[in-house]
Amino acid sequence: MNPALNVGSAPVGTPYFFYGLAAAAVISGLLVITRRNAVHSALSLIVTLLSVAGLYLMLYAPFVAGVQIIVYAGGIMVLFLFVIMLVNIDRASKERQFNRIWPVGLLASCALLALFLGAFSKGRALLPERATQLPEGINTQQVAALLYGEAGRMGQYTFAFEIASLLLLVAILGAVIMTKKKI
Amino acid sequence: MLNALTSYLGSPVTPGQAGNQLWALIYVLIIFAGVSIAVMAMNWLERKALAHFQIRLGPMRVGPHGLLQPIADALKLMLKEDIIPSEADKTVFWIAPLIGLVAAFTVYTVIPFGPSQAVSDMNIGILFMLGVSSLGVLGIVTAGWASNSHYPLIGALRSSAQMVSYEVAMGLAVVSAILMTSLNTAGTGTLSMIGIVQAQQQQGVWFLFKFFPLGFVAFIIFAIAMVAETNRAPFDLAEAESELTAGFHTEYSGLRWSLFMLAEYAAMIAVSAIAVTLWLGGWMRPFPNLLNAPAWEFVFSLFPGLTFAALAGFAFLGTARMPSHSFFRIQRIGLGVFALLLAFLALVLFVIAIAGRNTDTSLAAHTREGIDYVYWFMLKVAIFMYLFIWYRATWPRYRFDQLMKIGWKVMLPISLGVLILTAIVGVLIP
Amino acid sequence: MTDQTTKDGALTKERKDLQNLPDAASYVKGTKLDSSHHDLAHLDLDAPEHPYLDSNELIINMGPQHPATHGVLRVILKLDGEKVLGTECVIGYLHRGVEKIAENRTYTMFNPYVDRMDYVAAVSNGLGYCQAVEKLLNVEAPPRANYIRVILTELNRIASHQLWLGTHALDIGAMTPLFYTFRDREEILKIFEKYCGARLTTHAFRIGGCLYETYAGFEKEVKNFLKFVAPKIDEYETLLTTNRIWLERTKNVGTISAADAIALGVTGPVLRASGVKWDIRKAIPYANYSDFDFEIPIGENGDTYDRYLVRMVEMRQSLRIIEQAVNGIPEGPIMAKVPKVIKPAPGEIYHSIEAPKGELGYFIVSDGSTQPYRLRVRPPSFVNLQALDVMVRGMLVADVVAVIGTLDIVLGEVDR
Amino acid sequence: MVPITTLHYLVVAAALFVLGTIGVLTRRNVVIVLMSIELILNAVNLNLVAFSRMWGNLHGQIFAIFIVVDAAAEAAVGLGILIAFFRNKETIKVDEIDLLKW
Repeated sequence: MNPALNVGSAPVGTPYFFYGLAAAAVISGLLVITRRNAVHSALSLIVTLLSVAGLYLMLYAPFVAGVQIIVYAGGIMVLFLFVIMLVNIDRASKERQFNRIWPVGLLASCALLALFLGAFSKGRALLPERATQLPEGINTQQVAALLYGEAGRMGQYTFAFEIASLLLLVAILGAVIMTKKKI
Repeated sequence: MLNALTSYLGSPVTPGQAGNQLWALIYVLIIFAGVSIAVMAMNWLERKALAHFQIRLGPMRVGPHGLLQPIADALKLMLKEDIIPSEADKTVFWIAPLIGLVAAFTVYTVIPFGPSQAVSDMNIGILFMLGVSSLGVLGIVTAGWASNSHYPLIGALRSSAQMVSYEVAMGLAVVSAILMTSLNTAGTGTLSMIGIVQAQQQQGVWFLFKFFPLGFVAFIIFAIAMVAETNRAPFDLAEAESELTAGFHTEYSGLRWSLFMLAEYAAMIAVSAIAVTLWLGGWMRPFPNLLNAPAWEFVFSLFPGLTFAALAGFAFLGTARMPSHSFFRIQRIGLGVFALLLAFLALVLFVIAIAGRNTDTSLAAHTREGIDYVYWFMLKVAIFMYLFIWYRATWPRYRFDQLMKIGWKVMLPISLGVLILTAIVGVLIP
Repeated sequence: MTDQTTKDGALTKERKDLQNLPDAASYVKGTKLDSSHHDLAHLDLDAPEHPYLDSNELIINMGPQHPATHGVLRVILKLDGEKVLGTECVIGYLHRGVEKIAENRTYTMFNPYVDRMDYVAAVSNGLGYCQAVEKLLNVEAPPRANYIRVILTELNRIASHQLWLGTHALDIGAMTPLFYTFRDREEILKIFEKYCGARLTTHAFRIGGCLYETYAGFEKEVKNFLKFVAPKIDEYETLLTTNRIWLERTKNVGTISAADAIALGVTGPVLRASGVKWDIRKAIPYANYSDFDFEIPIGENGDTYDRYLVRMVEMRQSLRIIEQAVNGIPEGPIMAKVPKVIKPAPGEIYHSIEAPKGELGYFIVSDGSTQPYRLRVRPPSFVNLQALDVMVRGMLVADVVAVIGTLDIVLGEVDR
Repeated sequence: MVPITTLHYLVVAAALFVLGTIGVLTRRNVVIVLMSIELILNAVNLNLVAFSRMWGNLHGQIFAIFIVVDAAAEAAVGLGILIAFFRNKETIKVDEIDLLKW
């Protein structure tokens, strides 16, 4: 047997990777909402985003993972850091961090969590046990086929895609107009 | 044992695809060591070449012709006191160089040095490369912020704005190259780095010359944007010493500072590798389809040996020209030994080229092929490295608003236009 | 007008000269400016920039330890992001009290001190001082001494401009010209060293003429230098003049109008680049400059690029002057009759020369003793530096660096 | 070891979602509130991609991509509002932003 050629072998150590990434995502998610300093929060959020990108890879969604890294971690988070540096936070980190109704918010969120967990435990049977192995190698091509269509036909989501581009255009214009000093 | 080695070397897929973790680990280590050595060599080369541009000699004291200077520098930086400013945010200050370094080195997992000479071939290879290399900006931004000082902060803001803006033009130029990969009978393109080079192989043309001048313009856009991405002259505003003293790493010293340098040079090599992969045919030797006779194959496989022989010749020349004063004796011996080492390497490469000239499946043939792939890839990357130095010696620095103007008002429209034209031409000329 | 042979008292004669000085404003190309342009009210230097609160305002200190401030200049920048809202120069980090020292030294003893003011153009400083004292004493240096003075001063002008070019280009980010200019400046310094034994602070001239006769082969070496350096200046220009980035970095950067420049008292290449054809070598000739045929380059826009061009042309014109001087150097004594103990009659004198950086003036008040009662230097760098704020308002940080470079200041002279 | 099923991903997503809501409901700093919204969006994305794997088609991934686009737009506009607000009021506290007009 050619040792270099065992193509198609099952991924190894999946549970470990899953638990590691999930723990990283949740713990740094916790740091995001508890840190006093906004830059620390942003860095924690980047760790969360990258962990979630890893989870996407484990779910056979490499293109979404790539988009997650390039748009979220590389683009949006740089924007966040940029803004945090622009708005002076020296003072902000010394003030009260939580608003007056924080017990209410916490309670509501905990109730939401309980709701989720309850729903999951109740509806566990509804979730099929199968875990489909999506073809990883042509993931991008399939996504493209859905978005843009293939063989001359329009894709299922081509119209939605165009709407999304319009949304981005509006967002660009809005951001530019809002941040301009004198219009 | 020999069979196993042959099967590894002759494997048609990368270790990542084969799921062979040991082999992948070995590749990772080789690439890590190779990049570190390349960065050191680049450091020496930059100082020497820049010095000769500027009628200086450059490093001459540490080792013959300063050959050991990078090692001395590295030692000095490791032994230097590591200062963390008292007002700095210590955690972030500590993490920042690591972010840049990790981002710069992670990129190398998908760089194809050959059809199977890569750690892994990802389906989203180029997307992964662009994404991860864009994470490098986080290191710069956090470093500038954590220093809690004005100049680093301005440097960080400058470089983050710069890198985010040039990523747009860069991405569009890359997309126009990726569009070219889909010009086959199946009509499906690929984002995989190896797939991109194989598409060039199938179409029989480097994408640089595809739809001339469209591919060329896209390449130029990328070549400019990659200089801006890596914060090198004439776009080195983030560390403009005459304006911001040293920009984002003003407060850094010692090992941490050297990590920034390591990340910068590693990122330079990485973006050059992207350019080579996308437009210059990656690992392919010149004219693989025109001069495809076995004799030509043999002639081109002699190039690695010839290169090292030429380097050895230069080193021997340097040895001969060194003043015959007792003061230079040790340097002379050192340079001579270095020349011998290069000559020995050349000899080994020649032997491999001759032993593996028949394209059978022997170990020598696989080794020869691998060496050829890596050689041509590295040669193309080295040309870009030299260009980086040349730019730095020749040009003044752009001002920040001019940089932004070029990024958004010149590069972006041109790359958009090239993308649209490429799509139209691709449809019209199947 | 500067004919010194009249036997009038120095004081009254100098007063008359000052009244008859040509007005720099009349040298502005085309229209003659009226005096209403002379005030700076329209510049509105103290007006608040923004009517509303701006949280992005940032105060940063550029210098005194900053690579681009050419020494120990400290510029306090008020920034909005990268835009400069205002500047304030803090000077004095190199103050040595040169003017006060003068009051406690005899005229001869003070001579070496002036070299330490503008240390990249020490010869010009010495020339100005020696001529001022000569004027006070009513003596004139013999023609041969004047020719030697002209040759050395013009060589020094080239050296000063070369140093300016190298550092200015380095500030803008071009590293290479620095090394080229320093290579060629070395040749000038070699000539200085051969002539008087010093390279930087030369102390080349004495009151009444020169101490040293030219060394054997001086003229040949100077001629060789002329042949050597002319292509080198072309080399600098090939690197920069049509370089796109250089053009973008310097055109319309740090613009100052002719009226503003005159109102601020700016002189030298900075003034000429704004279109004012004012050069003391032509306007009030001294040291036989009237013998030589040379042009005064002027700019059009008064921006950094024009200042660059003006200085490049000035280097070539200096070569022309040196060539004429070397070819026409007369024989004769090199020292006028000057008393051993210099004790000028009571009176005051102002004498100015065209130093590489602009008008370098010496105002000396004598109380009849061996030491000046008061000596005041009008340093071109100091006065030109006042224009910095006007030139960089509304520009970017990178432009501040470019403008500091183009003003060609030497902190030794600003602070004295 | 238990094989990783869709439910595992759902639980992680739920945890992230709840963390996001806690951040939105309790923090005063607008920037952190915006970041918490990103957390929520990520949790949703994770759900979508996990379901996409479960059903064996790519529609969930497409939705995830659309949500990323939406997040980018939201971040740009949200931070733009924040900058404009900070310039006028010099505060980034949610509970101080209580006037409709200033």
